[in-house]
Amino acid sequence: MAIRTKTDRENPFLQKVTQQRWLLPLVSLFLFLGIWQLLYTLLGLPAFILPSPAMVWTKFLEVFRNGIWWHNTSYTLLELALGLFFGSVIASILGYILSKTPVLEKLASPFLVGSQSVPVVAIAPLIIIWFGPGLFSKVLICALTVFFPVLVNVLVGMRQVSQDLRELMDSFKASKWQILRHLEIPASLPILLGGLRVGATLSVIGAIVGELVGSDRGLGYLINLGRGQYDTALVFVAVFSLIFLAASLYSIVLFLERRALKWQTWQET
Amino acid sequence: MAIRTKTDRENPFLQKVTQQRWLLPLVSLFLFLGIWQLLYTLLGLPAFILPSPAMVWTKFLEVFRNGIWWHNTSYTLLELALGLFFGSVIASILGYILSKTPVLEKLASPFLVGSQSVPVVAIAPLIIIWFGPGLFSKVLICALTVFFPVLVNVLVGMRQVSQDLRELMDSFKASKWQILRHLEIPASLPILLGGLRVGATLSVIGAIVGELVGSDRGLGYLINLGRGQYDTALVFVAVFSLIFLAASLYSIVLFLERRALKWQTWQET
Amino acid sequence: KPQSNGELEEITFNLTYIPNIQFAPIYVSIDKGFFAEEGLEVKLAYGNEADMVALVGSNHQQFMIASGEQVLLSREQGLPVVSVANWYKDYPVGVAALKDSGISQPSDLVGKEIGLPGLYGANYIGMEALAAQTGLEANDYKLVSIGFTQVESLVSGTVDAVVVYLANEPVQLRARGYDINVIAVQDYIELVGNCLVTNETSVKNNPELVQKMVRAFRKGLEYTAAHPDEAWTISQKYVDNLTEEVAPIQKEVLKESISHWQIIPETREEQNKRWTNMMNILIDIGLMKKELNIEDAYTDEFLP
Amino acid sequence: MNSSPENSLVVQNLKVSFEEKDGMLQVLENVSFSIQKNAFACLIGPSGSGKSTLLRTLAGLIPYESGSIEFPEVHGRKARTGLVFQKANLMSWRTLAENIALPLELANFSREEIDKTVKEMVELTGLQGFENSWPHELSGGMAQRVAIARSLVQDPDILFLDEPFGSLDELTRERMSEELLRIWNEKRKTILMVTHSISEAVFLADRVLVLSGFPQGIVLDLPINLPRPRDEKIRYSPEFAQAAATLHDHLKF
Amino acid sequence: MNSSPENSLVVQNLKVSFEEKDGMLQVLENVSFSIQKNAFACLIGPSGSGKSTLLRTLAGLIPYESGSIEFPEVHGRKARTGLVFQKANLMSWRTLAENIALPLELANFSREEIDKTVKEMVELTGLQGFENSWPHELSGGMAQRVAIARSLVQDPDILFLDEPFGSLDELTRERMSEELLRIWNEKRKTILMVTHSISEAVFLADRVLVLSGFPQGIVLDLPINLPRPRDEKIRYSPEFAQAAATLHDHLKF
Ligand SMILES: Nc1ncnc2c1ncn2[C@@H]1O[C@H](COP(=O)(O)OP(=O)(O)OP(=O)(O)O)[C@@H](O)[C@H]1O
Ligand SMILES: Nc1ncnc2c1ncn2[C@@H]1O[C@H](COP(=O)(O)OP(=O)(O)OP(=O)(O)O)[C@@H](O)[C@H]1O
Ligand SMILES: [Mg+2]
Ligand SMILES: [Mg+2]
Repeated sequence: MAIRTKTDRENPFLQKVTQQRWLLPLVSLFLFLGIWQLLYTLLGLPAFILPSPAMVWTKFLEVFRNGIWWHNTSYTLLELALGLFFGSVIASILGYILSKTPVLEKLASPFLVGSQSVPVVAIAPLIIIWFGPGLFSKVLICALTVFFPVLVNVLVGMRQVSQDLRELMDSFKASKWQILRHLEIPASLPILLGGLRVGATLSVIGAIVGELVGSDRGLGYLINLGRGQYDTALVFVAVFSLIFLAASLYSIVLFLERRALKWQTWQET
Repeated sequence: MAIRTKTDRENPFLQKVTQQRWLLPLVSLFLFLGIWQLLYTLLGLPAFILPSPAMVWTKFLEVFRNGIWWHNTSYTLLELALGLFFGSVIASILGYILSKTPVLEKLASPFLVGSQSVPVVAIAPLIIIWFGPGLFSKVLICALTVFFPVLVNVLVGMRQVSQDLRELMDSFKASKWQILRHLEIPASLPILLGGLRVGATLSVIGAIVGELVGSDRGLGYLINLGRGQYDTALVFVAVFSLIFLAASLYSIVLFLERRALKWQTWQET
Repeated sequence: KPQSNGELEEITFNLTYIPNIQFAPIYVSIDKGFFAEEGLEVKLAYGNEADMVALVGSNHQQFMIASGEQVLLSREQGLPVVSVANWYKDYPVGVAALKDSGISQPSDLVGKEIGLPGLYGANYIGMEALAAQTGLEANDYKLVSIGFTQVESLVSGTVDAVVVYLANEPVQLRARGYDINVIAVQDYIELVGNCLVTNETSVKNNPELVQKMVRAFRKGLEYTAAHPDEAWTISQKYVDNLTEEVAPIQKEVLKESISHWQIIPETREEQNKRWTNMMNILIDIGLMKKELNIEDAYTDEFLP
Repeated sequence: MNSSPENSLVVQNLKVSFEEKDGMLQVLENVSFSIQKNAFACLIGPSGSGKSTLLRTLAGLIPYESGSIEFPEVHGRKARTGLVFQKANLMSWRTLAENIALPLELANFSREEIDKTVKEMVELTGLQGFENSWPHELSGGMAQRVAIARSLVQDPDILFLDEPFGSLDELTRERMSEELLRIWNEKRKTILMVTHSISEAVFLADRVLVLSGFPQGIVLDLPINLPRPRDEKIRYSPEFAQAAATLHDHLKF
Repeated sequence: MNSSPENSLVVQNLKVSFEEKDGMLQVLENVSFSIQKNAFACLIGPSGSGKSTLLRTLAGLIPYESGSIEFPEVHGRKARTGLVFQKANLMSWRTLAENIALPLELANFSREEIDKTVKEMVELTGLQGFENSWPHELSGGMAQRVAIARSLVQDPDILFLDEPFGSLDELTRERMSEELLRIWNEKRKTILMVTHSISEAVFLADRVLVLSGFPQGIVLDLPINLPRPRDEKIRYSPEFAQAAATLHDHLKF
């Protein structure tokens, strides 16, 4: 009696499609636009409730040409850049200090667990009350949203630095500074960057929340403006710009990760 | 020549403190209240900018006694419960289907990466426009925030089911259903629950955003109300309630995780 | 056009929420140099009304536009804000319904669902004042919080009527071809709308500054009312997206707004009546606990 | 080599190749051998020669291109096969006993039958007292015994083992080998085991097959005539050294 | 046993214990031995007997309670020690060459010196052509050679190896042992190596020390008088079997 098993083969056309990396996002995009257009046509809703893809595109070209788009996008970008920078740098330094002083870390840990569940949206108004409606508040809100994921990841990263490698460094009588530079920083980098990736996406939410509460510049303001003028196409332009911004930030961090961690066999997520 | 190294000892008092698990959060809490009171006393800001801890506590007792607190908290809880339930159940089912049909998964993947960077805050107003200001919109916003982290984690979880164990099941000639029940579900549970933990915290943001945009009940409404009435103590009560809610949800999922994954040596985060 | 130079005094002027055509007089005053003529360089800031009142009340900042009820509410919380110039004649809030619904007067609202952004702010107070004045009981109608989606909610039939800002939503609805009825609060009770607001410290210690602000502000107001088209053009520099597409509607919004302004200030008696009505309504609906000395809440000493 | 009553497995001219992007990867060709009933055979060969592929083909996990695999019938029914992988491959969310029970659950045995059989297997593999332990609480050797118990629970007639002790240290390996011999003695299965270790193969097997890479196939089929039961001392006997040296010569590396 | 000129390490009455929550855990007591200059000594003993602890104490990573460790001076300077752990312990973010260079970088050597020494070591350990490979691209045996190269780069006078081939399969182990012998031959270090494998110890060492658990200390110090250089065939010689059997008797498990 002979045992025999067979393997199934996939549809060769689909296989081909799925092999071209650039083709799929494109197909997905057209699918999305198609469904949207279909909904628009079928539901027949007024444009201020659901504009068509073409209307949104026209609106985008218009605000792009007259500079409104860049005027506001650049401001949000500035908030994001400052917020991300200060948030992650301060979090990294503090994270390192905490990880080196276990008592402080233990004192701080309830706040760290708690902080992850503080809805930024809820405290944004308080921050605006305390620090006024200017750029500072928005950068602060943005920095706060980045701060905790990065801090937590620095702590986790430092904790998982291989004890074996620490002993190795000890066996070479390395100084604290050498251990930081040659072991702790490179070893915790992947986790740190992972935190930054999460933080980058969250920070966009932070920046918008600040702007939505009240502002005269930024993509959050554009959303408010569009709603105030019943220009829903403008709201869509702003929302898509935000998504694009967030996705770009995500990709940049991902790119940095791949560069910095070139020694890793890269795994797609 | 003899080599000798010495180990340092920590301060025995601090060691004692750090050993009592319940003591530390308490110490941290008092530290927090102390700093708050100090700020209040030193800065001498008016109560509507920064109320004292005592004022917030009095306010809490007041709204707790007259039922306002529970009236609003219970509503937010309802939104959260419904949103979490539907969001995670639908995401799990869809995740399983996607993971079994690679072509669909590949088509969907750009949306999945994109979706993680959609700021809910930005699309909440659109949802309220489309689906009205009722409970449904809020549950939808909440479900959407849970949906994507859970979906992504189901996909990741299914993908990392050990190939070895799949071969093991094959060698026993297990059916698809048996593989799902005995291998895929238990093997992807840790990652699924991890997604749920992230989602649970995010869902609180989702619920609040929905309420802030327009609602006459819920903790987000209480924040709006407190701000409208220059009652900053009430805003604080609502914000702390939210933090408490989010932290409780987080702990519940954590508890579920520990129960479901009792076979794991549990690692504190 | 006077050049701004280092000798101008820098002042932050807080406007609510976001840039809007309805703030045209302020844009005009800046652009035509009315502030500069008084030696002032005005910086605009936008944000939540309550947050701004807190900032002005605590004298962190000096000037803002705020609605009458905010002045009273914040005074009760110990924020010494003072209205120094009425901008609006009246309370610019009303209830709008589609013509087909047959709602045309307050009594028609019985048994209806009325949408409004939330149970706070000018919309809520206007609605409650209307109800109190026309004898509607609290359980005669149902208030539904719908956020700022009045137009969409009315059109899609989510609610029977919506509380609106007279100069905005009705214009938007009519421009989109919807026939509507509007019940204006001002037809039933005289209340205080938007004012130029500062704090007691400024009034007491720096009356010259207050006087300059009021003068420049009123100049802008008069100029805008007299030259709405020029005001429109100027506003385009301050408000984004006033493109051809939205222009007709936004121009209409400006025209409608102008009709609500107090170009000539009212007498002290008239004002006193409005502020007292406002306070009584706030006490009626429970937002205020006790009476205040109404004379402290506003002053006409800076008005012509 | 024809199917004869005393054989438990007959493989003839087996050919296996993998489909890769740029054509087919030839792995096994000209592989022919047979194993007598109740024999303990070991399979050695250089890394990449296709040992695991052969075992997985025999266990029905990989299709083959040509040739034949025959399992003569046992007591008038199809022969049952069991496979033990190089790694223990336990399900971390199942206790030791639940892991052993898995194949029976999949085959819809009744609760009582399952409990009875699992109890028997736990005793056979000397795991009493650890029934409710989780896999992560077991030592490497215990985990391997669980994997073996799990493969025995369906009472297979022929058992394939793919480097079952590969990841264990030498002392534990030796102990595990002895236990495997004891179990084999008690249950009298036909066993085909892949190993990297020459001394392990000589210590355990009746016959050692040496598999060379494509396209050579089985290049040596060495009978080991050491007396049984074998104990540790035998490892240091001249006969043992002789067999090991022969195998060593046939493995080029 | 006194420090004599031909000794490279003298340990007397060494006592090591770990502080635990509920008191002290005694691990080593009464440990005395010495190793001659340029000797290759192996240390075997049951799991948990304290072999790793002893090596880590000798390398200065753990403090000891009493007794003495003496490294007689070499060429009028302090003796240098190097330690190779059971795992290769490479830094995954450094290339092969950068990993070897680590100790020199930490000691602030100049770029030229580092490059020169690393090049030498790469050649000695036969890793030419892989200088820019990442650790994950190396096989287990190559990684171990990198670890050895890294420990040799500072030119230690005495080298401690803690089961350096523990995680390798038997064939690779044998090849690595031969390479270690070659390096030892070329550089003439004093080596003390922990191993689990009796045959590895006999194959490599001039002397094999057997460490028994607390409180016994070193229970056997067996000279291995097999001729050098040794090749694979020697594993199957009667003298080899004899020494292995003796060691086997002294290891209770
Ligand atoms: N699923 C697969 N797809 C493609 N090629 C495979 C697959 N499995 C194994 N191979 C290839 O088949 C050849 C034999 O692999 P196999 O694992 O059978 O070797 P082995 O003798 O078990 O080696 P080792 O001793 O290292 O375990 C190798 O070249 C391997 O790359
Ligand atoms: N850092 C430590 N703290 C406390 N106890 C330790 C520590 N390191 C080792 N021990 C204990 O010391 C004893 C000896 O451990 P050691 O690792 O030296 O044994 P070993 O002989 O190397 O064993 P193996 O062969 O399994 O590697 C063990 O009981 C172990 O639990
Ligand atoms: Mg294999
Ligand atoms: Mg050890």
